[in-house]
Amino acid sequence: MSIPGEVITTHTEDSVVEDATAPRELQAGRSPLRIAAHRIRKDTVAMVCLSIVMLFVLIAIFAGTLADLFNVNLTVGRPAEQLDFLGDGMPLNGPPNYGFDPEHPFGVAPKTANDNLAYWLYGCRTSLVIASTATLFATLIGVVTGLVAGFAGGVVDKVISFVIDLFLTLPFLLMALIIAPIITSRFASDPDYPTIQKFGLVAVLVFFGWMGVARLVRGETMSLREREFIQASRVIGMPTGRILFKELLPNLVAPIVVAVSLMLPGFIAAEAGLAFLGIGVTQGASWGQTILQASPYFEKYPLYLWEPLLGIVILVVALNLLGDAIRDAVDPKTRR
Amino acid sequence: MTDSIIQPRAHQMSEEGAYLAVENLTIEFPTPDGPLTAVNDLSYTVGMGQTLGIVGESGSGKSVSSMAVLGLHDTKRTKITGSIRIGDKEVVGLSESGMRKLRGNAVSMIFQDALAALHPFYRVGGQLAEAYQVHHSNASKRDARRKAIEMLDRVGIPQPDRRVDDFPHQFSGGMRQRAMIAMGLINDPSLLIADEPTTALDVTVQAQILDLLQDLQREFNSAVIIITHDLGVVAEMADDVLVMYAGRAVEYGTTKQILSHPEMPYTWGLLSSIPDVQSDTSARLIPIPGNPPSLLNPPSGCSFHPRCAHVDKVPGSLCSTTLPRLTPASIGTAHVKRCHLADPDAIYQREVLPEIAPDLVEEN
Amino acid sequence: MFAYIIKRLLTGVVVVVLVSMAVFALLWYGPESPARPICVQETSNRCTDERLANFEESMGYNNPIYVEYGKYAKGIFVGREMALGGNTIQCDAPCFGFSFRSRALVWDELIERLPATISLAIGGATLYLLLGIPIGIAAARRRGTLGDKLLVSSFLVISSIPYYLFALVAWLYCTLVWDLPVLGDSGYTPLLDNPAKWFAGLLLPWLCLGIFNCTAYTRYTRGAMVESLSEDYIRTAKAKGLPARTVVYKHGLRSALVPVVTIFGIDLGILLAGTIFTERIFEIQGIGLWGLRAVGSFDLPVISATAMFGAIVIIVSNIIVDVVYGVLDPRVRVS
Amino acid sequence: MASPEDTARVGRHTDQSGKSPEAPNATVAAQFQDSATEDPHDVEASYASFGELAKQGHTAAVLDPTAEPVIAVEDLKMYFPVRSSGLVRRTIGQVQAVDGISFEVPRGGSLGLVGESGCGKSTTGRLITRLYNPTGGSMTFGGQDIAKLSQRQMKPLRRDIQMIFQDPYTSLNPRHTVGAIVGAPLAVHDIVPKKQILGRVQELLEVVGLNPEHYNRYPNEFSGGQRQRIGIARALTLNPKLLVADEPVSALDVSIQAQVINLLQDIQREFGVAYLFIAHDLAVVRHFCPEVAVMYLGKIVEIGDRESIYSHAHHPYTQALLSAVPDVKQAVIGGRRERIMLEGDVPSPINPPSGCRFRTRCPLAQDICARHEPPLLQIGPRHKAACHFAGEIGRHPVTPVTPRLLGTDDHGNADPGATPSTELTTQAGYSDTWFDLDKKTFGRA
Repeated sequence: MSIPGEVITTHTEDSVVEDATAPRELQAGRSPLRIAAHRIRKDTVAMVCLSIVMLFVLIAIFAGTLADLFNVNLTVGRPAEQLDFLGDGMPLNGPPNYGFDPEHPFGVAPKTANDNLAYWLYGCRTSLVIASTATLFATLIGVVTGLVAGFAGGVVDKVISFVIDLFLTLPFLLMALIIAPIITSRFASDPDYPTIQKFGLVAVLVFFGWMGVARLVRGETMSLREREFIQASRVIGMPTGRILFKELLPNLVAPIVVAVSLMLPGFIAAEAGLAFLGIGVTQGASWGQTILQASPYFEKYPLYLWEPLLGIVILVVALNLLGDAIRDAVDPKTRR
Repeated sequence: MTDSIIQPRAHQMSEEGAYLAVENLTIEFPTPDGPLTAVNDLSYTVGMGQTLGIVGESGSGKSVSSMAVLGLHDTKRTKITGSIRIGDKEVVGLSESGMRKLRGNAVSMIFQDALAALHPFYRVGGQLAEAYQVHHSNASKRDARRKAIEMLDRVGIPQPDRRVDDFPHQFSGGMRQRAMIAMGLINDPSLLIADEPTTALDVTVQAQILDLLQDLQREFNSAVIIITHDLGVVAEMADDVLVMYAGRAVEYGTTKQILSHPEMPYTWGLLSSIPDVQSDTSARLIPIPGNPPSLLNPPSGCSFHPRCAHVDKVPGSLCSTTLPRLTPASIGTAHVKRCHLADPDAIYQREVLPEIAPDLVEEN
Repeated sequence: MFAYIIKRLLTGVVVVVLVSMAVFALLWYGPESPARPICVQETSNRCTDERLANFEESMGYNNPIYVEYGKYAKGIFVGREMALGGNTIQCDAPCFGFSFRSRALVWDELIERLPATISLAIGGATLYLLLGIPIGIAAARRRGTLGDKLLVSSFLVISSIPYYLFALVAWLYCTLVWDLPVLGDSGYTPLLDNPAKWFAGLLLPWLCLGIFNCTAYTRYTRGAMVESLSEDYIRTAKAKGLPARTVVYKHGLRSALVPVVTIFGIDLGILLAGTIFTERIFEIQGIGLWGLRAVGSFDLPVISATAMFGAIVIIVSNIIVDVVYGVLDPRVRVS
Repeated sequence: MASPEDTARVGRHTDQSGKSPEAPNATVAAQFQDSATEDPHDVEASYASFGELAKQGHTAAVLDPTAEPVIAVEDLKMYFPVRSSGLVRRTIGQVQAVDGISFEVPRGGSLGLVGESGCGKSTTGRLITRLYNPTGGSMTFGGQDIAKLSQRQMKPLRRDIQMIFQDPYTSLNPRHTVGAIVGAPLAVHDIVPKKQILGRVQELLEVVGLNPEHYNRYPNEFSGGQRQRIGIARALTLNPKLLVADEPVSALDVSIQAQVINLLQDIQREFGVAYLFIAHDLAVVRHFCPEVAVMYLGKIVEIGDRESIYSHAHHPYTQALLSAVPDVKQAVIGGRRERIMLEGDVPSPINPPSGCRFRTRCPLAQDICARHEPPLLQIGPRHKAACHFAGEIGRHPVTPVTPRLLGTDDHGNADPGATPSTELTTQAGYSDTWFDLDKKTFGRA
């Protein structure tokens, strides 16, 4: 299920991709994180996934340039000229009824005649921008609340834990569905509506996505707080701030990296899912929106659906596998 | 291995009626970094009514070898050669079902951490009854329960008819270990293997458990193997001692021989690196330098040579090139050691003992 | 244990009240005027400012929010009378208002749609448990073999796919492309009306939920089994001379089930609270689809009712998980 | 292998590593791999022969009776609240982890604190390093009562009181280099300029027998014994006057234990550090500490110099404890000592027995033991015991020795004619006069 808040907490089972049983590594002067990075570099699956993710990131960054390169854009198509309204309403050139159309490499959409490639490229950008922004903020909020709750303990911890539980009780999809239109409906007439829609969506994802990290960081902090090295730094007379940021936080980097790497695909799936349900980014390019529009034409024009669908699936699967590989690599339990 | 010519028989008495005879046992695990020989050419015997103490550091192979006696290693992933005879039965290569008939019945085992070794979700009595029923298929549930209560009573658990329905976490540490022992003895085994039975316990509780084990052994007349890193436990419990280092037996003999005339520098190291609660205060604490070796890449020759302080007394580089054989010790008949030193007992009496137990020197 | 359950229930009530308040406030302050949707609906898109004001008046939107929330809360417990365009509707307890879209009472609609969602969730959950747990156990027992590795990595890939895409493609192929006889007619028919149709209509969604989630449950179960089989007490069980079956199923599985049951309880709550994707894709008239449609048309009473329903289901399932946990693990029960 | 922690740790990585599929094998393999990470060629002790090695080993530490106390602890108490698990979490009781203990640690000397798990010895260590705030009592260090100082006021004193922890695997931050760990105290207290920290760190590593070039390695590259040395180096960084060593060797292999004990003795000789040495191993404590305090359920039941405690114990608990320790060399001479078996388990510290806390398991207990807590009475020049029937093993008096001091009769009933003695104090040190057990009066022997 694509509930970001749950992504981390439900992964309780052990390393699934068995450690690539690398020969004993030379560990001279290398930090645990560097050892983890080394393991990832040795992990073929992880490296393939990383390359795929990097490719998508590049596509997202250079969406405009790439669109120019193929000479396609987001402007509304010319349905009257490009579509066969006398026949089945499918494009007159290119797929599904005709061969490859160099002017529109991914074909054009039925009904609107919009260029699929342009929408795909910008859809990729939308996905990654929304998901990464949401991940960034959700992580920040989660880390801060978790750290405070875990280290302070007592009443502060009780209050924060209650809030976390409260948020986890809310059915994510339903609440997102409720909140997203409320946030955006006020700005329906605003000229910048698509941008506002995106920000609204990010807000919703963050709103329901921070608890996982918060809970994880809280738990880790609580167990680390009892470790003797934290007590040792107290005995030294280290101030609390320094203990938090110099002693505790470095030990949280690994779980946070893992949480982030699993949150990102969750948000990408959630963004597209909401768009598919007709909420979220309905104006502008979004893979989920395209999927919603394409499913009725699937019988006659499967390519129209498969393009965004494969975009999401490949990106999300690659990110998930990468996240899993990262978890295996940094998990102190698999480390010698 | 040519060592097999010498069959160590520590105890004269047990030569005839050895209940457990381990011969040339070698255990190898495949690991990602290559095969790992955890136990190498190990031989020992234990007779009925006798107690053998196996001593060594972490990774010396002491637990691995005794787990092989019960066939607890995964047969697919472990290469076991040599012979283990229980009674008249050869255990190496025995089928799983044949092995199962022995386990918990003729041979049983007590583990170190009783809290982890007892199933947290089942009642203590149920776990005992299960152990009884599996080897007494015609016993009713009631019989098994009665037997469980009887055994709990036998190991000194107060109100056994009530505590039988407790879960392990409701027991104190000492009581859990007693319950473990009750489970081990419920089928009246001829051989009991106790793997670090008191390591996790406080010293007064340890004394209770050791006494209990001794009383029960006397009562059941079983053969006992006690695995420990604590020479004190061995000194109190065992008739024979087997000292292991890096998977090999390095010294084997009667407890008295080993503790009063040890002939292997590693045993000296063990003796000199622990203080005694009553010893002379001018005794020195002399550690064994360095760290236990890696079994993936064991030292050449004698595996103890990198940490041995007496290498200089052996001519040439014998220690680092040639594995010493298990040879009879200079003093005592039922005593073998694995060392190149020409006259180890003299060195011990002259050099080591004055440092670690000056009071004992004067007596000699 | 009893005191603990009471404590959890009380906290749960507080949470539900907070959720209902939050949703109420959101809808109250959210859109331009909360009365507009009903006005548009009732006047067939001829909602003038004057009519809107009328509706606001009769709906009580001119009163302070706490007064109206009080009325709303009172309605849930004792029922209330509600004004609708000059008529008065008697709304018995538990009264969650009436749907702006269908004018039916929210509670009645909820009860009507509940069986579909429950059928969907229970059927799907049964399937993925029946598939996932045995496969997980088998994989754990063959841990490290080629088959295990292949299974685990292919299941990892499947469970990485967003569920709704998995379901969508399954539906598209089974219904539109291949037009399979039984699988193709998804939709909900009440069980008592026609059991065969009920079954046929839910078969594909069940399979989708079952197959997709079984990949995750296989991984959970395998992980829990691997951990449990490496515990000391398994070695003890073997050393007692127990047969391998007893060791694996009585000693190993018992403790491995605890984490799996925990995850299952939480998942079932989420599943019941939000089968939106499944219901949307397979056109099943359950709670999720109802809520989705209500969001589309700003049907405020339905939206709050579904949100509260979701919250209650998740809270109750969490409490049940804790109780079951206590039953399974005696260490929790006693403390 | 020795400690449960160690085993647990080994167990943990096997759970998840998934490297070896069968449970027992996995544990075994992980164990070997664990020890294999240690560099076999990194033998710290440099020696040429056994004679030289032996010279590096130390004999038992010797008491300096003239040494002033570096810390004097009086009537120290630590109660942890116990909360109910009901709806409202009320405080329903207190764990009396430490309940009024007094002792001194001599400057440059060592006091051993022994007792079984849960007796409050570790809590005492944490009180002295002020990881906990004491419930009551005083701790006089350098003329200041550090029991009442705030954490801020405590900071300058932290240089002087440092701690060595039990578990070498959790006491070092895995994300910091050895240099950062050992240098942290210098950085926190701004003692030396940043540039000089490295030099000091290398110096310290050399002191504890590690290669100073290894300052930029991480803890995971060291073995348990080496890690413990790093922890010791960190504790030494600020030149402390008092080191609280909380079970510093119990997590280590036997042969490594001796290395660390010798190192601690070297340090004491070289830097004049005083130790509060907390351990459950009576033999190690005997070797390391010229003075020993025995704790039972939050109280000191007997305290004194080595000779008094180990050869002339007067408290039945101390006697039972000592008799339970297995003795290697006894076996050589022949046979085993007679054991004093203790019945039952240690009672809960939430609701300890009335009067003497040991009475529920004590073979000598009589009425008075339930009615009155025995005072910790000085019974020799450097020997105190808290028992109504204090006496050497097998020679305990038939009637209690304390009634006149407490103002009661032999059964602990109030005696109207008697007045409680004013000589009973909770003072930390020893006085020149003490209670003569035979004459039952105070005076010099």
